[in-house]
Amino acid sequence: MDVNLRILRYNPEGDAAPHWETYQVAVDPMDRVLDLLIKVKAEQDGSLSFRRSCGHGICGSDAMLINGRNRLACRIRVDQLGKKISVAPLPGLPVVKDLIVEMSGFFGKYRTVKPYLINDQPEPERERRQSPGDRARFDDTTKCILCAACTSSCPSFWARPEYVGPAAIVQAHRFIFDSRDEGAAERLEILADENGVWRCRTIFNCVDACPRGINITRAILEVSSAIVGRRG
Amino acid sequence: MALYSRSGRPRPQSGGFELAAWYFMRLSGVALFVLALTHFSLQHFLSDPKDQTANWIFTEAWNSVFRRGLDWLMLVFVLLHGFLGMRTVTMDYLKGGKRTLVLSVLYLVGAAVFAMGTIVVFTVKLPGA
Amino acid sequence: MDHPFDAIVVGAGGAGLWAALELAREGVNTAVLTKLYPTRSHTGTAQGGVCAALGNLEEDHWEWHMFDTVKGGDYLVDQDAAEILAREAIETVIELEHMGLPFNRTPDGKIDQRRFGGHTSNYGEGPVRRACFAADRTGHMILQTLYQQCIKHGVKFFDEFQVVDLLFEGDPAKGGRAAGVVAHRLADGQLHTFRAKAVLLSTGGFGRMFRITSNAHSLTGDGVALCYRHGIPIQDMEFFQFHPTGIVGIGILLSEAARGEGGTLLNDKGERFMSNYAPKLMELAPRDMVSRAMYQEIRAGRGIGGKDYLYLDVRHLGRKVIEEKLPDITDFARIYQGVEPLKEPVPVQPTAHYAMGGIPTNVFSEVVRDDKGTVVPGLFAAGECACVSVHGANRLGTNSLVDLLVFGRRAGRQMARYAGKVERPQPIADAVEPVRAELEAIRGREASGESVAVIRKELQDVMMDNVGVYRDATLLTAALAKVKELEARNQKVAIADRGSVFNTELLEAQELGYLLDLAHVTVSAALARTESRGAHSREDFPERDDKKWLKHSLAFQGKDGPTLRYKDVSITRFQPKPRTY
Amino acid sequence: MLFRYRGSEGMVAWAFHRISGIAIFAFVLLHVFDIFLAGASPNAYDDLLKFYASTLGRMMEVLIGAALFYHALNGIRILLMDFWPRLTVYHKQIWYANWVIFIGVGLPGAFIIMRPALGL
Ligand SMILES: Cc1cc2nc3c(=O)[nH]c(=O)nc-3n(C[C@H](O)[C@H](O)[C@H](O)COP(=O)(O)OP(=O)(O)OC[C@H]3O[C@@H](n4cnc5c(N)ncnc54)[C@H](O)[C@@H]3O)c2cc1C
Ligand code: HEM
Ligand code: SF4
Ligand code: F3S
Ligand code: FES
Repeated sequence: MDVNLRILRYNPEGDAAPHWETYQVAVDPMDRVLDLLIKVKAEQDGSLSFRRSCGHGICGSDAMLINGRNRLACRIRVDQLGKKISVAPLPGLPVVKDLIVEMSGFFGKYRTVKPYLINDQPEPERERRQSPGDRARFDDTTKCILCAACTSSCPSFWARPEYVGPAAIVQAHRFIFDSRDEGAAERLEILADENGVWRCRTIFNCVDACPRGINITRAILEVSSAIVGRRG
Repeated sequence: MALYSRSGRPRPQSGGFELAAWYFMRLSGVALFVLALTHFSLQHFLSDPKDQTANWIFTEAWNSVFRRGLDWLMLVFVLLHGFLGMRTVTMDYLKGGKRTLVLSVLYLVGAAVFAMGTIVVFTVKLPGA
Repeated sequence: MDHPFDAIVVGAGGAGLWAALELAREGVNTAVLTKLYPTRSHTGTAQGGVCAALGNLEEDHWEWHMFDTVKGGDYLVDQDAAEILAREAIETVIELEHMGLPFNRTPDGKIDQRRFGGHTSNYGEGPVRRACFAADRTGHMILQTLYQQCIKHGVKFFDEFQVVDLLFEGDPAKGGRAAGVVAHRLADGQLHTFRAKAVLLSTGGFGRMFRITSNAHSLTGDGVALCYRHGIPIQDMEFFQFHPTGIVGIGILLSEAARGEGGTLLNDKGERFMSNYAPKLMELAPRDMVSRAMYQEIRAGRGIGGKDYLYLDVRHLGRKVIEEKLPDITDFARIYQGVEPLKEPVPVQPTAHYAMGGIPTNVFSEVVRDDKGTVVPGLFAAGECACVSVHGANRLGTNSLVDLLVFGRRAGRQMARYAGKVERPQPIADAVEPVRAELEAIRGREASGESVAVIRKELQDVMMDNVGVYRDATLLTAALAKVKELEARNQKVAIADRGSVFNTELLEAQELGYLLDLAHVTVSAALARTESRGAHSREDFPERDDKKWLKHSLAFQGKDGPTLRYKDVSITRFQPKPRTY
Repeated sequence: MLFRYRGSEGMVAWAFHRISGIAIFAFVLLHVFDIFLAGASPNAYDDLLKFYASTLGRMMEVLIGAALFYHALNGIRILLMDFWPRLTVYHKQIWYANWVIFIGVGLPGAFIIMRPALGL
């Protein structure tokens, strides 16, 4: 089967602006978009640049805009997309080259929510106890692989890039609702800021985009509920 | 002393203006759901625009303090809700000078409309008075 | 650009991050360099678990764990190192929990544990629950947790800096000490030198020399190959583990956790064929055995539909176990194979998974350069790229994560000690010149040469077909010739990208060179070892030969290929015995 | 980006909510103004009223009513999720339920408003 693959190319050392290029690629319907990109790089244009590592949806390198939605290239198959496939870099983040975007802002925001366990109590000899129920409380948000698909799919983030974004809130949620953590108040204070949870307009693009199937909006609303002081 | 939310997590002392705005949008939303929809139904389903002359308004619709109070309350909510909403929209799509300009205009218009609405509600005499 | 530091960590997988954390806690001025963002490291893909004899669910002792490790490694394991591994596994896992790792929990709130291949109670009696886990994303949680702690402790990261050369004061093969590294910054193609007293290599494995592998595209053995090129030997390269349950054709791993939770392997006739190979442990026998059993079934024509794969069946585990304990694996089967594991058995075949060999180190993670354990001052290695050797001829499932934690931590501590004792090396004149010339040669070459992709593909094919689960002299000799041919062709490899910003093609060309070096060593060492041990199975020499071969191989770079030497195995508690399960 | 991204229900719901909010806002300004007119200049107001009662005027009222009704229903959807985050799982279902209510109540409503114009 042949597909018509359009890629939004940009070479900072030559192009004034990004432009679409079209490639014909012979593929198997079970191939993933990442396979197509690798194929184009191998057979048609070696200068095509994109990030990739694990190849099976767990490292978070290759989130990009595929047929109008943020997807991991290594997790979406040709048969899910059809014969016309378009690939562009993640929206809302500065493009460096071809499908590669600048991620430092994204990781910078991640760092602002104190994404680490805060607990100053003396450590016990053995593990801290945590009931399976308490553990389940934040299970969903531990899955995040920091791929940025969510944040860069959020219209509220496009409108105001200052918004910390769903990914950072997901990471904060993972600690705020961990019974072993004592830093919830600090984190909630940070997220109560004008660029925090209030920027979420429950658009759900993030949930649709998340390759890990995290219910991000729920996590965000649980955090805002915790700030408002109602329930979680 | 840390405050605890019902979720059992310590919560911050305050969320500032954004929290208040967020909360108010929701509370006024509930209020408006009742007020605005009732208002619209009264105007369109229980009566018809063709009969709603100025005179009708004063003699029928607004001939009780209760109805006037209700409409004034709606005015307050609608304006605050609408302006907070428009503030969000403006801040989403406009930056810098333009943002300041549009917001200033919004606030001025808001104040003017509030004044106009309040004047009518309170200055028009009740027929019975 | 020259960056002076006291310690440098190359690679931000589990091993590198823990070392960096130790260094940060000791206040050593440290830089972590990684060619990916740290959270993209392949440690994040580890699914099943990390073993420690916590005994949370049933009786367990570190001695048992040590025994299993030694036996699993077919007695090629250095037992002093295995003892450290099994003992310190317990404290490192507890420490991870204290750092916030969200382990699954038992009803009374302790860390939950599951069964895993080759881990037994009472020296081989039956399977034991030893693998601590966080659903089937244990590695992900380890990577995240360590990265979080590094952020907390202010570790300095240089993300997307690919190390392309090592710097030494003097010749490391003759007593010279490590002085730093040269790194290529992907964002702009600039070469930077990082100077430091102590350098840790934790660059992970090199499964990308095989066609079907569970390894990331980025696992190209950079650190190992760079050591080799600087005259440091590499150890036990003939031992490469094939994991039994890879997704057919692409090699993505379906963790042993699936079998740990009770999944079974079936042949075309629907038989649990493992009963013929490992009656006691069945599917939970060590990986080398299961992979061989699968090959034998396939050869005997009992592959599914006579083809080259078998079935992994988890249907009987029920929805709850599958969804709570194996969610990712089920997801992989759905996405990459279009198979619904709740209803159908999943087609699997062995996949190239783990390099037992690597940079030889002592138990303090210091790199050693000969059979007498002479240390290269200031150079450290930990994680999959290192060979301590705790895995011997075959690694047990979950023991790699333990290896990262235990020896990553030891590396950090030892580096801090060492850095406190010595002066920082002086800048080396023209330090970047050799690699600059090398990279410029590739970039400047006429585009008429062969592409990276073609040579890499041929390498992966020959390694998979000739140097896989079963080997013999004919296959290996042919492979050796092929690798040499590819090395020659690689001298003329050409790339299309002339730019400097994210020239990933240039770096792929560089990485191909590393793979070729390591493949060459692997084939040579495999050809030389005329016995079968652990993952190294010679059909022309099917028996283990302790008299001749109970020793580690060390490959030194020579003029045309590696020269091999050997060193003794450290045996403390457990004398070699036949290996049955 | 807003137009290139293929969002699903949630994004459409939001876009409509925002557009309807702005539309109602504009109408409210007008409406307060006309009521003010009723107090200040009853005759001018009665002229304006003729327009409101015309067919075109009624059609606009239907539109504004639809906007208000959509906005109100979706506003409740947002509120529900805000206060019971687990309802986010059903955000699409709630949205579709909204449409059922919207059509079920809105069509008869529109009919009532338009009836005089249709001569019924
Ligand atoms: C699919 C899969 C499942 C597994 N499951 C388990 C399991 O359940 N239990 C278990 O114990 N083990 C498991 N393993 C094995 C284990 O995960 C790995 O051996 C281990 O994670 C390797 O860790 P590491 O720290 O050595 O390297 P990695 O995590 O691979 O990290 C390598 C780092 O080095 C960097 N790097 C590489 N080259 C360069 C360079 N030139 N310059 C700069 N940086 C560089 C990379 O960017 C990366 O940060 C699994 C492996 C795979 C592939
Ligand atoms: C009838 C009942 C109403 C309800 C239940 C309601 C509810 C809401 C809610 C909950 C929001 C916040 C949305 C968010 O944060 O994403 C909102 C936004 C908004 N509302 Fe209302 N509202 C109602 C009526 C009105 C009216 C009468 C107006 C006009 C003045 C209006 C104008 C707006 C505007 C402009 C916004 C901002 C839109 C945005 O941010 O996208 N609303 N409404
Ligand atoms: S929440 Fe999901 S989409 Fe967002 S960064 Fe994490 S994994 Fe990616
Ligand atoms: S897309 Fe954006 S608005 Fe909220 S629900 Fe997701 S963060
Ligand atoms: S390559 Fe790792 S997520 Fe796609």
